[in-house]
Amino acid sequence: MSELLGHYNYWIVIVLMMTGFYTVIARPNLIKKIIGLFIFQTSVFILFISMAKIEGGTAPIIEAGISVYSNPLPHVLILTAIVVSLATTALGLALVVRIRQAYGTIDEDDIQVQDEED
Amino acid sequence: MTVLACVALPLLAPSLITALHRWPTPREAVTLLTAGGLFLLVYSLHDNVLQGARPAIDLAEPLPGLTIGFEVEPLGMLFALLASFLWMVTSVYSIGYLRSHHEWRQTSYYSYFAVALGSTMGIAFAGNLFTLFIFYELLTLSTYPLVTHAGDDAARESGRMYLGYLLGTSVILLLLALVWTWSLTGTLDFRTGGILEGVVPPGIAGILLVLFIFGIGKAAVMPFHLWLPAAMVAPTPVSALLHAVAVVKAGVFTVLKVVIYIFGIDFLAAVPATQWLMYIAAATILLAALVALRQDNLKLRLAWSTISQLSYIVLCALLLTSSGIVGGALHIVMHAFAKITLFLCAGAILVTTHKSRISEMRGIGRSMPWTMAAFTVGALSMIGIPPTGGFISKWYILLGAIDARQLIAVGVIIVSTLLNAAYFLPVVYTAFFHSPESNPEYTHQETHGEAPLTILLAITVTALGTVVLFFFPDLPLELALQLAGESG
Amino acid sequence: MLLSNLPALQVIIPLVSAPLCMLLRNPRHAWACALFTSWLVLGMAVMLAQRVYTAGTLSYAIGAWATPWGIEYRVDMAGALMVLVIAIIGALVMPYAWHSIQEELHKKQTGLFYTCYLLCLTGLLGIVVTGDAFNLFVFLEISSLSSYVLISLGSKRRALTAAYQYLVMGTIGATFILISIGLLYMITGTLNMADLAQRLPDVADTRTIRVAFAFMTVGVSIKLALFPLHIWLPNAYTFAPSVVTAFMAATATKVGVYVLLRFFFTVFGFHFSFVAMHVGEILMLLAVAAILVASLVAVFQDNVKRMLAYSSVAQIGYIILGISLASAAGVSAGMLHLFNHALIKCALFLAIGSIYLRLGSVEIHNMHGLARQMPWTMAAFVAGGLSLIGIPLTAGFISKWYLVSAALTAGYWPLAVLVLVSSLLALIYIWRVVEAAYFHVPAADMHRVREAPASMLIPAWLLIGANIYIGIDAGLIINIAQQGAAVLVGQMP
Amino acid sequence: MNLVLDILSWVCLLGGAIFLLIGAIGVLRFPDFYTRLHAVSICDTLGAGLVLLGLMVQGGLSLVTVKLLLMFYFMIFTGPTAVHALAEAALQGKLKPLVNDRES
Amino acid sequence: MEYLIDIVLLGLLMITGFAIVRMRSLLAVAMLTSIYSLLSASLFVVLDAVDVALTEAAIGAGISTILLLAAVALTTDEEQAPRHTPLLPLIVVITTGAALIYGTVDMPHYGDPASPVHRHVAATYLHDTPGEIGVPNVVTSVLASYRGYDTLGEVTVIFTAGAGVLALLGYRTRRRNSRGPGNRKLVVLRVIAKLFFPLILLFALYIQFHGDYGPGGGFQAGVIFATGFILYALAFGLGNAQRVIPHRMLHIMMAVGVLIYASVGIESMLLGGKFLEYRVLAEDPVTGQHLGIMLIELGVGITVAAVMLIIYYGFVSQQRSGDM
Repeated sequence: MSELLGHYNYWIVIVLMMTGFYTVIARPNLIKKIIGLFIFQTSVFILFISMAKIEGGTAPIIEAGISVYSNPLPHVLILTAIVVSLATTALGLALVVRIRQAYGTIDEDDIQVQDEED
Repeated sequence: MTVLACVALPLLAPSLITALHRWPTPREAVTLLTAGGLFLLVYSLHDNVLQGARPAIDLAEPLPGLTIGFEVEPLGMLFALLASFLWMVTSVYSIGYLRSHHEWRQTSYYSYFAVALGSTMGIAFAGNLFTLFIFYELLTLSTYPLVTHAGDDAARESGRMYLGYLLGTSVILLLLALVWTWSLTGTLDFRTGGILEGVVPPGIAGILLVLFIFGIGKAAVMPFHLWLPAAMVAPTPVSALLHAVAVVKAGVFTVLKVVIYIFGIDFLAAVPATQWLMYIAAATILLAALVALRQDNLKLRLAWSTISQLSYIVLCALLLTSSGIVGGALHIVMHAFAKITLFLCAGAILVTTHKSRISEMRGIGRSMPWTMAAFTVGALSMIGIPPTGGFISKWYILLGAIDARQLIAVGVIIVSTLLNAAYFLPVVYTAFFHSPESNPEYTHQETHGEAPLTILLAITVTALGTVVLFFFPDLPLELALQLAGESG
Repeated sequence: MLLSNLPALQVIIPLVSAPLCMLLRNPRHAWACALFTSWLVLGMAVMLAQRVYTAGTLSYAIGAWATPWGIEYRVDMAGALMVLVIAIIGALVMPYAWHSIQEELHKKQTGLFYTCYLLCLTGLLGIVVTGDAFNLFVFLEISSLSSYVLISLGSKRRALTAAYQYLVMGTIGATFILISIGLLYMITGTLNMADLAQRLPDVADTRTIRVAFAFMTVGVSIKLALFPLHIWLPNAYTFAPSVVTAFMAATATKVGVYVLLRFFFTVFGFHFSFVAMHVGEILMLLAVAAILVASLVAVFQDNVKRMLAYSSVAQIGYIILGISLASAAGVSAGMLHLFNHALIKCALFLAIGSIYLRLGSVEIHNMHGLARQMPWTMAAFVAGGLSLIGIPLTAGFISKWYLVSAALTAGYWPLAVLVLVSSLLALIYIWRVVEAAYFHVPAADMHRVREAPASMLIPAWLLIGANIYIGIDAGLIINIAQQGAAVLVGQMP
Repeated sequence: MNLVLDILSWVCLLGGAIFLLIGAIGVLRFPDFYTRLHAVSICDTLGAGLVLLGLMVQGGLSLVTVKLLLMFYFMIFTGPTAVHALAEAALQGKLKPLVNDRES
Repeated sequence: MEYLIDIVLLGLLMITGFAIVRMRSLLAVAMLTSIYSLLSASLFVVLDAVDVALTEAAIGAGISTILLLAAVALTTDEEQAPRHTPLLPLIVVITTGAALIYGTVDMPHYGDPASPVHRHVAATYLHDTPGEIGVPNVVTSVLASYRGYDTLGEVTVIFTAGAGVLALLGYRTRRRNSRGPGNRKLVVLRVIAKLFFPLILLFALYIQFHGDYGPGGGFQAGVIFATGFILYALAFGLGNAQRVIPHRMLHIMMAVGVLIYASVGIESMLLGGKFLEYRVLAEDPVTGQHLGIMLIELGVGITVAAVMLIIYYGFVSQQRSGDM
């Protein structure tokens, strides 16, 4: 039981991650893949943040009279990671737009067909 | 220092040759001069070597403990003398051959030829197995363009075969053997008495020996012999020098070196695998000779006979007796002279009459007496009939076989001698005693004289050499005996 | 000021010059900027290597915050070697870049190209010198993102799809690494590698750490294109601009290998990685598969760039094989081959790049008789090819020699045979090109092409020269590799 | 006093919640785009507005209340604009409003 | 209570996630994605990660959604059905998930104060920040000072993304002076936009400089700043927006931001400190820290804002030339 209470959070997060991961590797549509990556990464962020959580703590902003703060380090890491994921998304989408202009489709299978032609 | 010069000279010559590619005559002059100079250099060495000196020089150390260096010892001396002498002859010959054939890419031909000779020198003087391996590969690579000289599909095809067999065996088996030996003993130097004794159990030594013998694909021990007939697409002088002298002899030379200086014959005596390898060599002798019988193309017949003759030398090495060693060393020389004579004759016939099949050569001896005379001398020497050098080496080989109590070997040698006779004498017979009229596609207007002068010159020299070596075998004999003495 | 801050400057200088390079409008200026920077980086790399060689491992606390609270830069012999590789390659491809980039890229893109190149350089260097797990992730992303861009700049439209594929796979890999870092942090509460190494043994037998290990391995393996995860590599190398291919083939994957080494040996420790997790056996299997399959596939390629890309996968197999032997000899052999292969592949790709510049194609059947028209380029290709095959007197021979002897001393003689056999496969695919270029008569309709400009020949030939020099006298580099291996492996049996 | 405030705020909060629910149901049930827009607009004016009001009462006179007020104004402006823009777009997209076609 | 909200939010996240996998209309998926990151932002608030929440809301729910919508608009809305059965992906995903679950078993419990995460490094940050940095918001202090180098890397990443998008889309911008679609019809929108544009910029500045005391900082500020201009561009057309901030100026800003950041570090080197050692920037270490943090946050803000706008311009300036 304590296992469950202790870890349900992580388990749900893992399920979320895998949803994203599945979207990336199973869907032929290029934009859908990017979205999958986005979901995947965001869920990883949730994993980090939930490990920073502490019982009865508050946001890590020092105030008089508060002694328990949640861990600021993962927050910092995730701030960085969010920006990284945005950068990736932007690049990916830019590529998709160019691919669309070059191939006229954004479906992996169609692109493969065209590639085999030339 | 002279040693280094011996290797460097032919390796540097190509730069000059390519520089002169516009002016054929100076270009060929350069080749001849290099050849001559090289021979003089090598010859200047032989005295001290006979005195027992071992001039040595170290160049570089690619890996800690592994040096690239040269050291002259009797066998190498012998080999170097042989190769450099025959190079002169063949370059004289090549000039005539290429000119009368109007071959293309003559410049690159001469350049690669020189490089090949340089690497042969490197092999001959190699101070350790590592250096030997390097030049061995260099030889393979530098002869590849010569083999594919014709540049047509057939040439490319056999070029692939050539490269595949030689590089394949050397990279997979020989290199493995090298690294293994190195990791076992920590050295690859040539030491009298070998480096493996006491370090390696006979079982491993057996595996190593197998790796070495088959890894040295240039020795053309079956089943790694097919590259040799394939390489016959090359221009005749190439076949002559490279496949009667440089390449194949480099192979058997390496075998001798490995047996004597890496394993040491006393140690090998304790290795069971030696026996079996000897039998394989014997089998090669017979089988190749049998195949040679059935060849109608003269060059191919010569090629197969080469395979069989090479295995003589491998056999000698594996007899593990001093007279066997002597025989092997001598046979390198004798067979070289004889075989190059034969090849040159074949080439001469091809150039003048454009005939390559024996069945077409009826009565050719009448129109080309000199050539065919020389051919006969070569053939006799191959069979081992006095007064030719072949007799001496055969003699020692038999002696070795008997010392080793290897009756099978004795038998094989005798039978193969008969086979030699069987596949050479008919050629002579056809050439002299058949009348050209009995030639099926004989036509009267084909009238041709002797081969060009330069070619004849070369042929005569080698033929004479074969005979001279019977009467004055001192120099090679002394070197060989010294070698045998060292190997104990 | 300079010496004491060397480790930081090594990364900062390209980082700063990237935006400067972007501000320069004129492509020539941008090129000059990138060129200058890369040579500056090389100079510093040499100094750094010198100092490490003499003074031993350097540690630099950024912001002067004591570890593990701040980010630490830590350069040991292995790291110095990697930095050297990256710097050398970076410095050599830049002079080459000018012509081929002018040819292959849209004029407006060139400035950005050099910016991205500098960023990629920054990222790679940062990965190597950092001693902090998360910082590693950040710089990994810098290098990855910039290399996606660099690849996508290729002239064919397939460059876009190749870059996209790489982006997706690379991001998955990075996310895996991120997850692993998170798990590690969750158990140990620290991100500093040295600190991690110190704290891990106590918690080594928790499942979480095992999972972290697995995720790290997979994530990095994607980056270094280990066999089943190499799918992105051939397309990326084939369709990227020539310069990029040469640069990345020589550096990016190698850095991946380096990260793997770092985590296996430094962070998780030899015992955990190889004894508890049996990663050695797994890697060995994958490496063998990589060597065989990739070499075989390479034999059947007609596009030379693609052929070389597959051969890269095989060569990475060699490196991993050396590591998987889990012996000092093996690791040093791996690192040796890492260095040599960087030189070889870069030279080969540079040669191919010059051919592409003149010929506009890298298909074998278009290269008939090319040797007569571009003798120097083809000669460089042949020399590099021989080195790749492992012919004596070339760098490739040295590393192969060490690999084989390491395998033999470890008692895996079949591996030794495998290595030699696969080098025969290398012979086959290299020789197909050589035959076409030297021993085929050029096609009748083939237009004559000029020899490549000197600015492109010299870098290639410098690399070839380095190859041959190492082939003749490898003492120094072997020494460095062994020291590096010793640092990594530490007190390994 | 405090109790009164609490009750007041809770009333507001619940009211807001109810309006939001209604709005949501409306979005689901209404037949066509424009009618749905109509339902939506209820959500962010009344619904959100009431919720904010309730929170303000909770917050009392403090910086929080000021921020909440700002939010309230923000919503007041943005909500209708957004809906307007949507309707515009729909019209430009030639989306015909669904008229009562019982007779026709 | 907290746990309840936590669970509810996670549940909603799961529902959204599955919906995203199932749905075919990419526009809807884009909106769902935005909802997803909005939900996770609120989850972050529940988990006391206010800065992250703000960033996620601004970047994840804001910019990313705009980009997604733009991309969908430029390509196509409907996704074809996958042709082959996703067996292999399923296996991969399930194994990965299983591995992770297996890993969780030994994890310290959720929110457990005794877990090493809270004890080892982080404790020191919380304890020393007031003395060493003098900034109440520990996240800012760690972000900008203790691990300031990561942040530099982060800015570089953003810079890379900007350069990449420029290289991919930027070089084909067509000077289009269209005053946006249907001038007359946009009156309302424009009035409101005019009204809010300054407010948004003001808010951005507030976030920028309030970062030391509350949630906020360069990234969030930069993004919000950019959104202000994006709103402007939406209402008044790209041409006008580009007249307000021309492309070239964005390039300069995006480079300058990084340079500011790096030069702070180099300055501290020149003053005899280590790279990014702010305390040497002023006599009093704490003041030095303040100064350094403020400067680098400025750099971050400038770069992020510029890059966001560059990316937006890049996307919007494309014509839907896909269907030839």
